[in-house]
Amino acid sequence: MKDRSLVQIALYAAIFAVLGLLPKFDLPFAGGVPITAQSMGAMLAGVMLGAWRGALSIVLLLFVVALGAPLLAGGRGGLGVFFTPSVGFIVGWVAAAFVTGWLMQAMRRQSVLASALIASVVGGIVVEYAFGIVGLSLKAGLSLADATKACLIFIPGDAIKAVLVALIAQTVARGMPDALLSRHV
Amino acid sequence: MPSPSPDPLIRLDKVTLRRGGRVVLDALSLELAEKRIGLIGTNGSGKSSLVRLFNGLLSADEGRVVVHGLDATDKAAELPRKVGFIFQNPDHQIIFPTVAEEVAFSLEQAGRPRREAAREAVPALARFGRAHWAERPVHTLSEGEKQLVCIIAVLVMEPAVLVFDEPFSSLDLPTRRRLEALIATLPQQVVMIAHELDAFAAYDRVIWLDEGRVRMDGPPDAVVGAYRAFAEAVSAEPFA
Amino acid sequence: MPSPSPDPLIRLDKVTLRRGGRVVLDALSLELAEKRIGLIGTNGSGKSSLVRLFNGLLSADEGRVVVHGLDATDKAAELPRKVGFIFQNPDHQIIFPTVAEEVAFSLEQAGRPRREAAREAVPALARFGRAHWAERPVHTLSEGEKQLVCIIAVLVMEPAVLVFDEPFSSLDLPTRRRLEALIATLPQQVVMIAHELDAFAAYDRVIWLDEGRVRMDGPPDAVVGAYRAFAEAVSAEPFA
Amino acid sequence: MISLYLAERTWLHGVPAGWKLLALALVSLFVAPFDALAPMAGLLAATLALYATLGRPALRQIALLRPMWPLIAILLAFHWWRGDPVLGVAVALRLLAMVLLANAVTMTTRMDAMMDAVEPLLRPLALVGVSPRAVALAVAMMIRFVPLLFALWEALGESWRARTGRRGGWRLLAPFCIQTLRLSHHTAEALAARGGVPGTLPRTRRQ
Ligand SMILES: Nc1ncnc2c1ncn2[C@@H]1O[C@H](COP(=O)(O)OP(=O)(O)OP(=O)(O)O)[C@@H](O)[C@H]1O
Ligand SMILES: Nc1ncnc2c1ncn2[C@@H]1O[C@H](COP(=O)(O)OP(=O)(O)OP(=O)(O)O)[C@@H](O)[C@H]1O
Ligand SMILES: O=C(O)CCCC[C@@H]1SC[C@@H]2NC(=O)N[C@@H]21
Ligand SMILES: [Mg+2]
Ligand SMILES: [Mg+2]
Repeated sequence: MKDRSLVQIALYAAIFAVLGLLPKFDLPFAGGVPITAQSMGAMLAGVMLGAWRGALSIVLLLFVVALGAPLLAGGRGGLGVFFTPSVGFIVGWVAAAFVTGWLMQAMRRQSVLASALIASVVGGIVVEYAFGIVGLSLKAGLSLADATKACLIFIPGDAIKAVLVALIAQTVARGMPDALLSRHV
Repeated sequence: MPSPSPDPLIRLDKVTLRRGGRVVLDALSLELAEKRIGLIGTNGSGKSSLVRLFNGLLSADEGRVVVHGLDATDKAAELPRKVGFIFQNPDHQIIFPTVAEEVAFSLEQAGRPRREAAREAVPALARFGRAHWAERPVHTLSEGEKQLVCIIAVLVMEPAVLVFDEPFSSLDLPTRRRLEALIATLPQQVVMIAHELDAFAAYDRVIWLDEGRVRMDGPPDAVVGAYRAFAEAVSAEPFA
Repeated sequence: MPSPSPDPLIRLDKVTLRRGGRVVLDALSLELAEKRIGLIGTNGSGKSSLVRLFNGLLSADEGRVVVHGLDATDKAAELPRKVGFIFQNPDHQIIFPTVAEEVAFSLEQAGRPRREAAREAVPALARFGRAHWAERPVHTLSEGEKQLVCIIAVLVMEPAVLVFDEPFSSLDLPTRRRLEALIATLPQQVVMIAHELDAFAAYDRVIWLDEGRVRMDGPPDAVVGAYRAFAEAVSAEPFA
Repeated sequence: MISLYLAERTWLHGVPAGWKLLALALVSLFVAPFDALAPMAGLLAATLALYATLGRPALRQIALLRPMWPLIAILLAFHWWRGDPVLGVAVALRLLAMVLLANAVTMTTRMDAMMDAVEPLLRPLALVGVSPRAVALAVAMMIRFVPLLFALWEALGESWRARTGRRGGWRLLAPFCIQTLRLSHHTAEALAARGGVPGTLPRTRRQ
């Protein structure tokens, strides 16, 4: 149902925005890229909505951010954020959500917990960091190796987020099975 | 059995409440000592806001609220143990995914250990002929079925005061009648909001609220009669 | 003025509907040609599910539904333009943050250009004496006030069929009376669900649904009378 | 924190949405590279002056920033620790000013006006079969969901408090997730019941 997709896309974009209202930290070694709960938003969108809708929900969020809405971590927004060292990560969220969702769909027959965890790690960490590292090295003038090292600081947090996403997906699958769109396409 | 309060009285002393810049309750003073109290009034007259003062969900901007000896400002955290509250919209009350969890939560709040509460949820539902709902996800119930779950979840707590905010609006006639009969037998103080005015026939007192003030207060037939007459007068003027 | 349908008939042909594994409507066949049709039945009997077939929110697992010439399977996307639907729970209907936007959206969906729709929202509210609500955020309205907004938002679309799913459950008496009077004058076909049985006195036909089947179908006094008798019988057996 | 729309009218309500959005985008672009104290203090002062012209209700909305104080504190502490407290202050000032500015737009612009402003930018999308009205609606809905998610969290908290007298905290997380999905389910139904995502069907015009 088209209406349902549209609303789900909007909902996950909104959830992503709300995650940005949780406190962040500016970390010097990562060139000013914050640790943020929002990296969880991309995993969540992919796990819950599947590849296309998950990616579109991030596109929607970024579009609104570009319009000036202060929806990134710490209440930042506007076109300005696309000129910071974060830009690789920010754009990477689209790909991260897509890959997460794609894997989730591919592992439809496995348990929700396991597939959500694997999909989140591959999409939300491996793919996301690949984009982020390139952005960071370009914008902060670091070598790719240094940028990669800088990103290690995010790993523990993002691992926890992936586990959380998997747990949430499992809860939802229990209380409201129809809601896991990634399993129904 | 619900524990009786030493001082079974709800007292409001010049209470003013503002919401979103509007005065919703206007220097309202009331002493509610009767066992069965009805609250009527047009939409937006402040009924739901008023009863939210009783269990601390709202607090007065001015004035004092005392519920069965507990001051609603200092003792807000203790009020819910005294005052059971059935929300007007079931969606605003239900917390848990399944019916049994919802009821078990209430039992736990009423003091049962967790395991016992979980075990007792099904018999509690059975008293209302709804044991088969235990494992159902709440959102797959019909609206009226959800409303009944909300009522059951509060009744099992056996609080000293029961506040019902239009509890029967979606219930079918047989269920409504059976609940009315059940409520009539309860030893607790009951404050009931309803637009369905027949509900108040056997009540001790009915209060008609109008724009945050008491417009009339007295025995049910007098107040309900006057309100009906007012309704007829207003509705003589057609919409559109 | 609502556009008249060439074939003003709702037809169900051996319709079976399952939800969550349960059979909710059971090989139901109905021809609804009357102007004013009431739908009654206990909670969970399938009333809301049935009317959701009319506007394509649910689709039959077996059998055929045709609404004013539109097959509900092939033409599901066109149904909402024919069938205005007032939800049982206002929170399930409201889409936009302010009252004016909610009404303007309806006008736009009914074919008005955006700007015109925005301009017309306030006069539309004024017809119900509620122009002052235009800029209010919907979530700051009382439950009954929200319910009225839902009704207004659908009435302004002037669809050929109006489906009301317990539209008056939270409305005050004067507002209910005025809406009943207004609805009585409308040229459209009306399907109304209600537990408040007085509403059907002037209706052409009332259908009593029971566990997804028609238990009785006929003129209001006969059906409502039988349902009341049933309710009294059931409620003789007390809860708890 | 994307504050709710302000019912009391101010002069900023009268400014076309497109201009407000454009102004916001320009300011955000313009201030991004500055880290000096003086311009940032000036920006915040100008923002507060803007709020003052909007009147008391708008000033009251500044309270919505309360959840940001811990963040600002951490930011200041961190920059202090790095030996550059002045930079910390400048960054904090910019953050506050930009959030307030964006809030000023949000609280004085109705969502349908917002949609109108955005739509021309989306017209090219029609070439690939995406209706600009659908996109505008998605934007509107997303922006609406943000405060609604908070309201939902609050409603759950109220329900919890009504039976416990205490705050629910993290225990409400799983119920919250399910509630959000129900919210979107109901919103989708509500949308479908009134004709669905606009622009996907030929509209029947009536007189
Ligand atoms: N989403 C759902 N999933 C599974 N079962 C459902 C769902 N919604 C409703 N049901 C079940 O379908 C049956 C009919 O529900 P429906 O909402 O149509 O009842 P109703 O007659 O409108 O009742 P009420 O008077 O309480 O509104 C009920 O047994 C209900 O539990
Ligand atoms: N959250 C809120 N913010 C601002 N105003 C509110 C809020 N909730 C209610 N109001 C307003 O307060 C007044 C009283 O509302 P309340 O819900 O107490 O009415 P009520 O008597 O219960 O009406 P109903 O019969 O419709 O349930 C109304 O004018 C309403 O618009
Ligand atoms: O708000 C921004 O400026 C974007 C921040 C991007 C942060 C990235 S996302 C993956 C990684 N994990 C984190 O917690 N932070 C980084
Ligand atoms: Mg109320
Ligand atoms: Mg129903």
